[in-house]
Amino acid sequence: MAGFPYLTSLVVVPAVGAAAVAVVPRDRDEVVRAVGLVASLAALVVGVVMLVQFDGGLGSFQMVSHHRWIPDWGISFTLGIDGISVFLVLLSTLLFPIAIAGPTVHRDYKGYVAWMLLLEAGCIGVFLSLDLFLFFLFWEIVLVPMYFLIGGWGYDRRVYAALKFFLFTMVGSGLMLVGILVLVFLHERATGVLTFDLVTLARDQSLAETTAKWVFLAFAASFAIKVPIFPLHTWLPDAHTEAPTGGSVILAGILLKLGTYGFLRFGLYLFPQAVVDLAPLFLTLGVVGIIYGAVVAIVQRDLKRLVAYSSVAHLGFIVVGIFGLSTQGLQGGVLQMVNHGLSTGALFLLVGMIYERRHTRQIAELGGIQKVAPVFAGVFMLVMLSSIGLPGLNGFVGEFLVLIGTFVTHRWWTVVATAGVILAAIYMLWAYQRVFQGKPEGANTVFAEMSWREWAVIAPLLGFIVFLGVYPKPVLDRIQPTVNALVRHVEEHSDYREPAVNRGLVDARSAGAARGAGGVAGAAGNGTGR
Amino acid sequence: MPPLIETPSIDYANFAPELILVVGALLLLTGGTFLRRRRVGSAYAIFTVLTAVAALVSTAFLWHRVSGGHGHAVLGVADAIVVDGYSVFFAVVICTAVVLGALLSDDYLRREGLEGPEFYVLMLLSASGGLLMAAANDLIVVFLGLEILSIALYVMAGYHRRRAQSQEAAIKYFVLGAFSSAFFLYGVALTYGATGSTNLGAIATFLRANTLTEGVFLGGMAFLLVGLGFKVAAVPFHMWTPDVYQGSPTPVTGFMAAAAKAAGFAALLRIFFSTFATNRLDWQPIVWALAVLSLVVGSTLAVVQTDVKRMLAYSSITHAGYVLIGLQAATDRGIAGSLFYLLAYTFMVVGSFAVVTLVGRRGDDSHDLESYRGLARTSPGLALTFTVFLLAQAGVPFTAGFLAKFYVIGAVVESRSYALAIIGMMAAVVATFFYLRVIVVMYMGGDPAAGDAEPA
Amino acid sequence: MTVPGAWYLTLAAVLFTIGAVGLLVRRNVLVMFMCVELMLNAVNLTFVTYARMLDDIGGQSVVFFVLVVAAAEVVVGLGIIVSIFRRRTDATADDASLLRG
Amino acid sequence: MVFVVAALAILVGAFGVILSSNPVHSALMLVMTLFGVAVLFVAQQADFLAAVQVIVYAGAIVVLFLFVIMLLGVDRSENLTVEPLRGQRVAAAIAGALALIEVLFLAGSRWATGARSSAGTASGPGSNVEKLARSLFTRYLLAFEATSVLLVIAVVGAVVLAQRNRADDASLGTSTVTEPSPEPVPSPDSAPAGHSLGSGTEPAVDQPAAGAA
Amino acid sequence: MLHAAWLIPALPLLGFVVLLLAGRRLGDPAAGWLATLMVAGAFVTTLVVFSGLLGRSGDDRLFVQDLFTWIPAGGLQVQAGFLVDPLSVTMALFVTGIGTLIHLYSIGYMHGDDGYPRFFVYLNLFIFSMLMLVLSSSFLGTFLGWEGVGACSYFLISFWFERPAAPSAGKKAFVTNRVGDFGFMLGMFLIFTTFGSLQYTDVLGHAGSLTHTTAMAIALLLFLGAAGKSAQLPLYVWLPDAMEGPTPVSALIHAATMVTAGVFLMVRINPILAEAGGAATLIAVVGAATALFAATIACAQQDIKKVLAYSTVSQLGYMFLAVGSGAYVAAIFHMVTHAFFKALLFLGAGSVIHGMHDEQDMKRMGGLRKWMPVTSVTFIVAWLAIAGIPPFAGFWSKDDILANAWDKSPILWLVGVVTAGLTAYYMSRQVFLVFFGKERWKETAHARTEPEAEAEPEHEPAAAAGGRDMAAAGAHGEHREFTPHESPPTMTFPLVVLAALAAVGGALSLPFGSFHPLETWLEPVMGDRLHKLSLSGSTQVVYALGTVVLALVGIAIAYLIYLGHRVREESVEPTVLRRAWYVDPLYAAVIERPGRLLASWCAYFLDAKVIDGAVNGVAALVRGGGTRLRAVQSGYVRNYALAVASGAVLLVGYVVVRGGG
Repeated sequence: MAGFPYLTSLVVVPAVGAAAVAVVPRDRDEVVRAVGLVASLAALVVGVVMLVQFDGGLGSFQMVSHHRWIPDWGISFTLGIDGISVFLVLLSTLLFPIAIAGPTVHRDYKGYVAWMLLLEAGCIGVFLSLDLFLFFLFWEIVLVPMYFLIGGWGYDRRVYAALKFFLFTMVGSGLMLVGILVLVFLHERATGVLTFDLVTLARDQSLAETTAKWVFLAFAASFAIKVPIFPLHTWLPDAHTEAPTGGSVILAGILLKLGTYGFLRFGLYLFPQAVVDLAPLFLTLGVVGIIYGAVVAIVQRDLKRLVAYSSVAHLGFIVVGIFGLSTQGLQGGVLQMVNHGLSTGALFLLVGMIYERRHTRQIAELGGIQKVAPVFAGVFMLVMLSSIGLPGLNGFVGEFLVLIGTFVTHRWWTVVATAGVILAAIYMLWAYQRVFQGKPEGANTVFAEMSWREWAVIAPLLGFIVFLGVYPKPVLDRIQPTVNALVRHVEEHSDYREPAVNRGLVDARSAGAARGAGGVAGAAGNGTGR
Repeated sequence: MPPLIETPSIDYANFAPELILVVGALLLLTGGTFLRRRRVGSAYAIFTVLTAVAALVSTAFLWHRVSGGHGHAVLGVADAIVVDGYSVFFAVVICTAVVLGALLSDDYLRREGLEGPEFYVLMLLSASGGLLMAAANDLIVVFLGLEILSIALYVMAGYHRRRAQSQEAAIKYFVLGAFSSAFFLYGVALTYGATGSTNLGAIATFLRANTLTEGVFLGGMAFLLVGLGFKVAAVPFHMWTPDVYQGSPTPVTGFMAAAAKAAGFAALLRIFFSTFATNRLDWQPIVWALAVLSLVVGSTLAVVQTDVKRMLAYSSITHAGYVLIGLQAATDRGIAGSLFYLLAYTFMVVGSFAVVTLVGRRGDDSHDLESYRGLARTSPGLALTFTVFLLAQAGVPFTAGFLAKFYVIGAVVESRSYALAIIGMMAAVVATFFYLRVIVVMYMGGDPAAGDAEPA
Repeated sequence: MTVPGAWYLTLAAVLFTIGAVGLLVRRNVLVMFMCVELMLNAVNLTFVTYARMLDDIGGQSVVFFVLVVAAAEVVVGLGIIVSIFRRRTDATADDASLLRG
Repeated sequence: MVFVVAALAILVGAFGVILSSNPVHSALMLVMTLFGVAVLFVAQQADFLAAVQVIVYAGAIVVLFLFVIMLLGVDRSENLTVEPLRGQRVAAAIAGALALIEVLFLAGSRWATGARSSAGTASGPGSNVEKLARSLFTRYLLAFEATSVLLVIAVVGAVVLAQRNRADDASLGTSTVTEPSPEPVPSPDSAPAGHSLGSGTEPAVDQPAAGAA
Repeated sequence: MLHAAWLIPALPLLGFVVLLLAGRRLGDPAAGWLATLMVAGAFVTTLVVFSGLLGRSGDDRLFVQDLFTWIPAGGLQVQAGFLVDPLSVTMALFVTGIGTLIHLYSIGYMHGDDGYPRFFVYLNLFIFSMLMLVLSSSFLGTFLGWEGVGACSYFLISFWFERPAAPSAGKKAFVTNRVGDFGFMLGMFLIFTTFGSLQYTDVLGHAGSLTHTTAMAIALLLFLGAAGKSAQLPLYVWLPDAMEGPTPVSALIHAATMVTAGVFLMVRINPILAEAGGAATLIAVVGAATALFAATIACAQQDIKKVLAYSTVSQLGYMFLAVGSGAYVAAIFHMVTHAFFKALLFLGAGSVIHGMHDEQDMKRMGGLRKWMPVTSVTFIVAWLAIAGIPPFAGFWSKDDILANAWDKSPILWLVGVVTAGLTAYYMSRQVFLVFFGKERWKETAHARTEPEAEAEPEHEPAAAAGGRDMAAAGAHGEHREFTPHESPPTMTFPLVVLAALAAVGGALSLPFGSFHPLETWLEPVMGDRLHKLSLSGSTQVVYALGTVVLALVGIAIAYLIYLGHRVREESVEPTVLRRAWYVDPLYAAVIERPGRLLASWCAYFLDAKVIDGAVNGVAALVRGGGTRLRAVQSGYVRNYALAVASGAVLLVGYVVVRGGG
């Protein structure tokens, strides 16, 4: 089995599924559903087998499949996986079957499924690409299915939202493409080798410092829009709110991760020094996003919009984790990507279920649902608490790691970011109070409990929410070697030195005194309590 | 007795595609006289297509000749033409445009009651002019090719006798075309004066030996750029484009957009990149400006259009901007990018206008965005096809349009014109907006309740 | 004495300019077209002058082609004009403004 | 001396073309310019071209112009004091002035920097016609052949343009775009948007309808 | 035996899981019994562990049981494990012990409630979380429990979620606690930064190497967390509102266990506190201030549970005063005795409420002594305990604290003493109003003070007010005709047990002599950091007598006012006290309202108009540019020619200028 092209299959299987769905007659929804499920579940199976084969101890890329493609331009078809991408890929393969089979689709199910599968192929492609050109290709192609999903199956202002999403993202992509090309050609100028190969480019580090900064900013523009980082976030509430439930799940669960993943894979890896230099900027924006997203979420009147703004806040944590440049922060960031996919995905599913039942997302029109549907309310509560970051559930682990790691390296940002924890409780609990608590009145007195199908859809998510909160070790252990390698890479190519305490190389117990007295050497913003 | 004048030996194979087109046109013309007023069905169109295909086949041989064992370019007819990969490439592009255009025209002409061989004759001849431009190794041959191409197109633009728009397109195209031809010609004259020859090879040799900074030469270059810029519809010489594209019979528009632009660029690239290579620093800033203007003006104006045909016209201006980007890079990669762009563009634009022709219905009038509302429901195949063409034009990955943009932008980045690259990408965003707008109307405009939610 | 080529060329340039400006300011399509002819003539004059200055027959040959082109253009151009402006009291270019924006 | 006279004729003729309100006068002034140019051709040893210039231009082209003017009956004087397009004249004047300035700039530089006699000498022994012919049939042979295509197009074009008007007139009566305007055409800037050539809007609209019916 | 430690939290967790899955099938009362059984099992297990620990010698009484690595991330390795030492076992003992009693009590109290199984689900989860809090081997494990109990507190406060006030109160509790958690988290971050670990054994063993400033920062940050959880100034506001929850919840969570978690944490980090001198003083001051402040409010409350709530806040203040004075044992001592008598008070109050058919207003009670004998007797025991009357438990622990406070600062001592007097006063007031005097519940409805008396904080002004009024009206109308009755045995049994403990609990540590089992027991945790009293035993007795006299004076005054009616009740219950010094309105005006305005401004102006406005503005700009450019495309061919000509002129001009002519 060692030679089996898992990664290629992961991209190809959904794409083939999409093609298969496309040839199914329009009115055979059950066939479409079967084909869609089979394709997406097949990808899931491949993903799981891949995880089993995955060597958790390696920090480098594995299962690399490499094919020449456009030799004139040094472009190759290179896929590979490491500890950062492996769980994002798995998250994708998990969420897509859910998005395909879960929500009720009211029109043109065939088109919906076909676009979904195509989207899956694109997303997984982004996570797996080790060639900048290939990456960009997948990065861009993702827009199209999502555009059609929002525009074709969304709510009232879907056209506006879809267009905004597409154009907003494209602005970033445009800059990134230029960035990629600048990087590649400057690399050629310096080394004489024209290549889009990520590993080669990252290893050579031939860019001048200022240039690297600009090129990084070009990349960052694209990632920042996708994440989205304040103040580039305004496409997100619209897109989330107007997208169909499945679309929102994928949008929040996977698509936003493309941005943060991009920062990790292409930002840190390719431009270590630039990232180190610009970290304060992005940390600030991330922190602002945490606070701002939460504050704005508090007063939202639309439940879906509220969840959307909560995403802004959550993604802010991930950004902080990434730019904190600490082992814990990075591990937490990666974990938090998965977590956010699970819990926000679940939240969107639940909001979708509410909409199915009540045909409204307006918080003011809901109320007292816990009385009528206690189990539903319980599930919502669990997911909500995960989103708030209650210890024991997945959300906490990621958030905590991000904060504790970043605290060591960038103290004051973390202090503000931690305050976001308070705000999260405010908007979530207040929303829960208004939607589920109180006395049910009017149309709210009739509210169906969860059906078996809904259980089937939400149960895996709940399972992971609890599991990752209690026992995140298997995941963290597989992320760690890669994160370590990444941090070493950054250190090697910049003047940044990760504090020993993050690294854990020094025996913490005996060295505690020295650090306590003198502050942690080398860390930015340090000076323990002096 | 030796002849009074030693005419150069001619290897007709060297311009076989041109010859095939011209001979085909003449045959069609003669044959058409006999078939007149009878039921000919699609015979004219089929014949035209066959001719173009024959020309394409001949390009394959030429290709073999220039890329095979014996190196590259072959000069022919007293160095007046050059057969190289470049000219063969454009021959392929233009002949393809003929094939597609002819296929498109057949139904259209019968629908509009405009049957007759003349249309195809003009198309074939026009194409031969385009080929001549691409293969020309002499400015005057370029000029003649240009005129052959254009004059036929003037007539074709006004071919729809009952449409006032068609007539207006013809007169506008003609007046401005003649005007710009004069500029081009004046450019030829000045270049001739400055270099002593109209032969591109001779000019290049001369320029390599002498550094020319005189205004005469540079002015000649500028005038050449005006004339060719007009042909390829680069801003500010673009203003005829929307009117003519919109007014002309739609198949003509498709053919015109593909062939005329390709031919124009063929000449532009050859003259500037190959011949004026030594003076690159003089013309690069100009091309830069033209490219930026084309990108910005084309995409901005396309945004506010409600007529799909006209929108596509503006988008073709934007596309011209992209091809100019490749030229601005002035590297092999840039030119390769431009060529690829043109090839991709040919298919995209002809395809798009094919859809427009079909949607246009009798009278060639239904080009308003409203005519596309709900197209995905009434004719899903057509809508899907159009979507693919539009997305390709927008440069969405896994389409030729993406690769094309990638190549030109890549080239210009390589030559370090970063600003141009960024402007190019931003124009692509704006362009995407109006392509998506059409898609929105086709797919999401089905139910009137939600269709109106157009973004700002 | 021979007149310097520069004089001829300047004259041609002026003629070209006059033709161009004329096309811009006249509304009558026919007159506009005549202005194009003025411009072509200026070009011809330039070519011939250069032919003399460079002692090169090529310049004269080109003029020959320009004449042909001019003739062909006139034929088609006037054909278009006729087909559009027939039975009109004036052939004003400004009337052709159905297509705009 | 010849140059001065001819130049004067050219310039006067050129200004005449663009300043005559009557198209017929313009055409006649054009002839003057053409003759001036022909004279300058002669002055520069381009005898054959001078002849062709007179024959083709004055003899054919200008006649064709006059013919069309008469045919269309557009020999009415144009009111040159009015310019319906705002700013057009000013802009044209500025452009022209700039162009002249540029010409003056150019005039100060070396005009002819090119290689000499690359396509054969123009002076020296042999007649102008012979040298021209030699050049045309050797170096410019392809161009020469290409003109044939051009002429074919011109013929076909003319036929197409003329013939289909006839066909239209026959089959569709007078309801074409070329229908005479029953009332004076309103000036463009005062007309409502969308007016067409003459009363062209009307047929453009009803023609497809008729076809569909 | 120590290896059974994991079973302690596991049993309630098992109960939680089972009840979650099958609770509704089990129903009333089986679910309750199951839950009680689980907690009782935990109690027994704790006893086993306790005995195991006792079996070891003093310095060896530390046992760490790591189950698995919870969060491994580079230098941060957090174990999921348990730290068994005298302190944690003490906590676990009284948590499971009191927990069992309250579970038992709840079986009766919650009987017939719609959410009966749900209640026990939450309750078991709470016990689990609380045990995690006290038993965990790392700060993060404690934090897990810390947040867990917070969440359970939220669930239970808003248990009757249909009442508008309950969810608001729950939310308030959660959010206020989160403010504290903010401090806790930062404290942990700082600990990690300094020590590279979050395990107690790693951190506390090396606390001596801390610099003063770092120690101070850590201590204060953790104290912020403790202040949130233990309802100290200024974060105490949630606790009075938390009385919206069912009374057993108030007893268990908001009196006996959860709120003492802050004290536990402070005691736990005593090695760090020892390095942070100034922090301890601050803690002491905050504790003393809270004690006095809350006591004054308690003097004027009418709601039987509100009095107890403020009393709890006040007593917690005592504990912090002790912590701040370095008297950790005293703090724990008082925590335990307080748990006994305050749980007893709450359960008694619950019993009263139960017997009074959900009446909570003391002004509508009176003379219940005859009707509810067991309740009243046990309540009186608790009263005497909290009032500090020897030999009841409260006297010993309170006196221990005061003696230590004297050592810290006479001013703190004075505050403590005054508070003690007030405590005696308001508790007496409560006892007199409820169990003695006239049977006011027989009076007619119109004589009653109106809902305003409850002085609730207003969260959802419109909805809440309406809802509450309706609820009140319904309640009034409902129990017009009734006689109070004694509660069932499941409820009275815990009362009796607790009363016994409240009576003799002082035996854990007798200040004046040399019998200090608690101190000896806890010594391994405190080591030499434990404050040694400078006062001699006899001096202590003198001070203690003074306090007792003061308490008696308080009781006497209360007697004069509420039984003797020498002074009009209203005159000693000024509005400012009844409205709790207007702190809630103040918070609403200073934090909540500006916060909401800011949020609205962000969402509906900044986000919608400025940021999104900029985005749409760009689109509009392009569109506007297009529209303007459209005018250039005039349709006139001569205009077009002009463009061509101008372009040509410009191009040529450019090259001419460039070429220099």
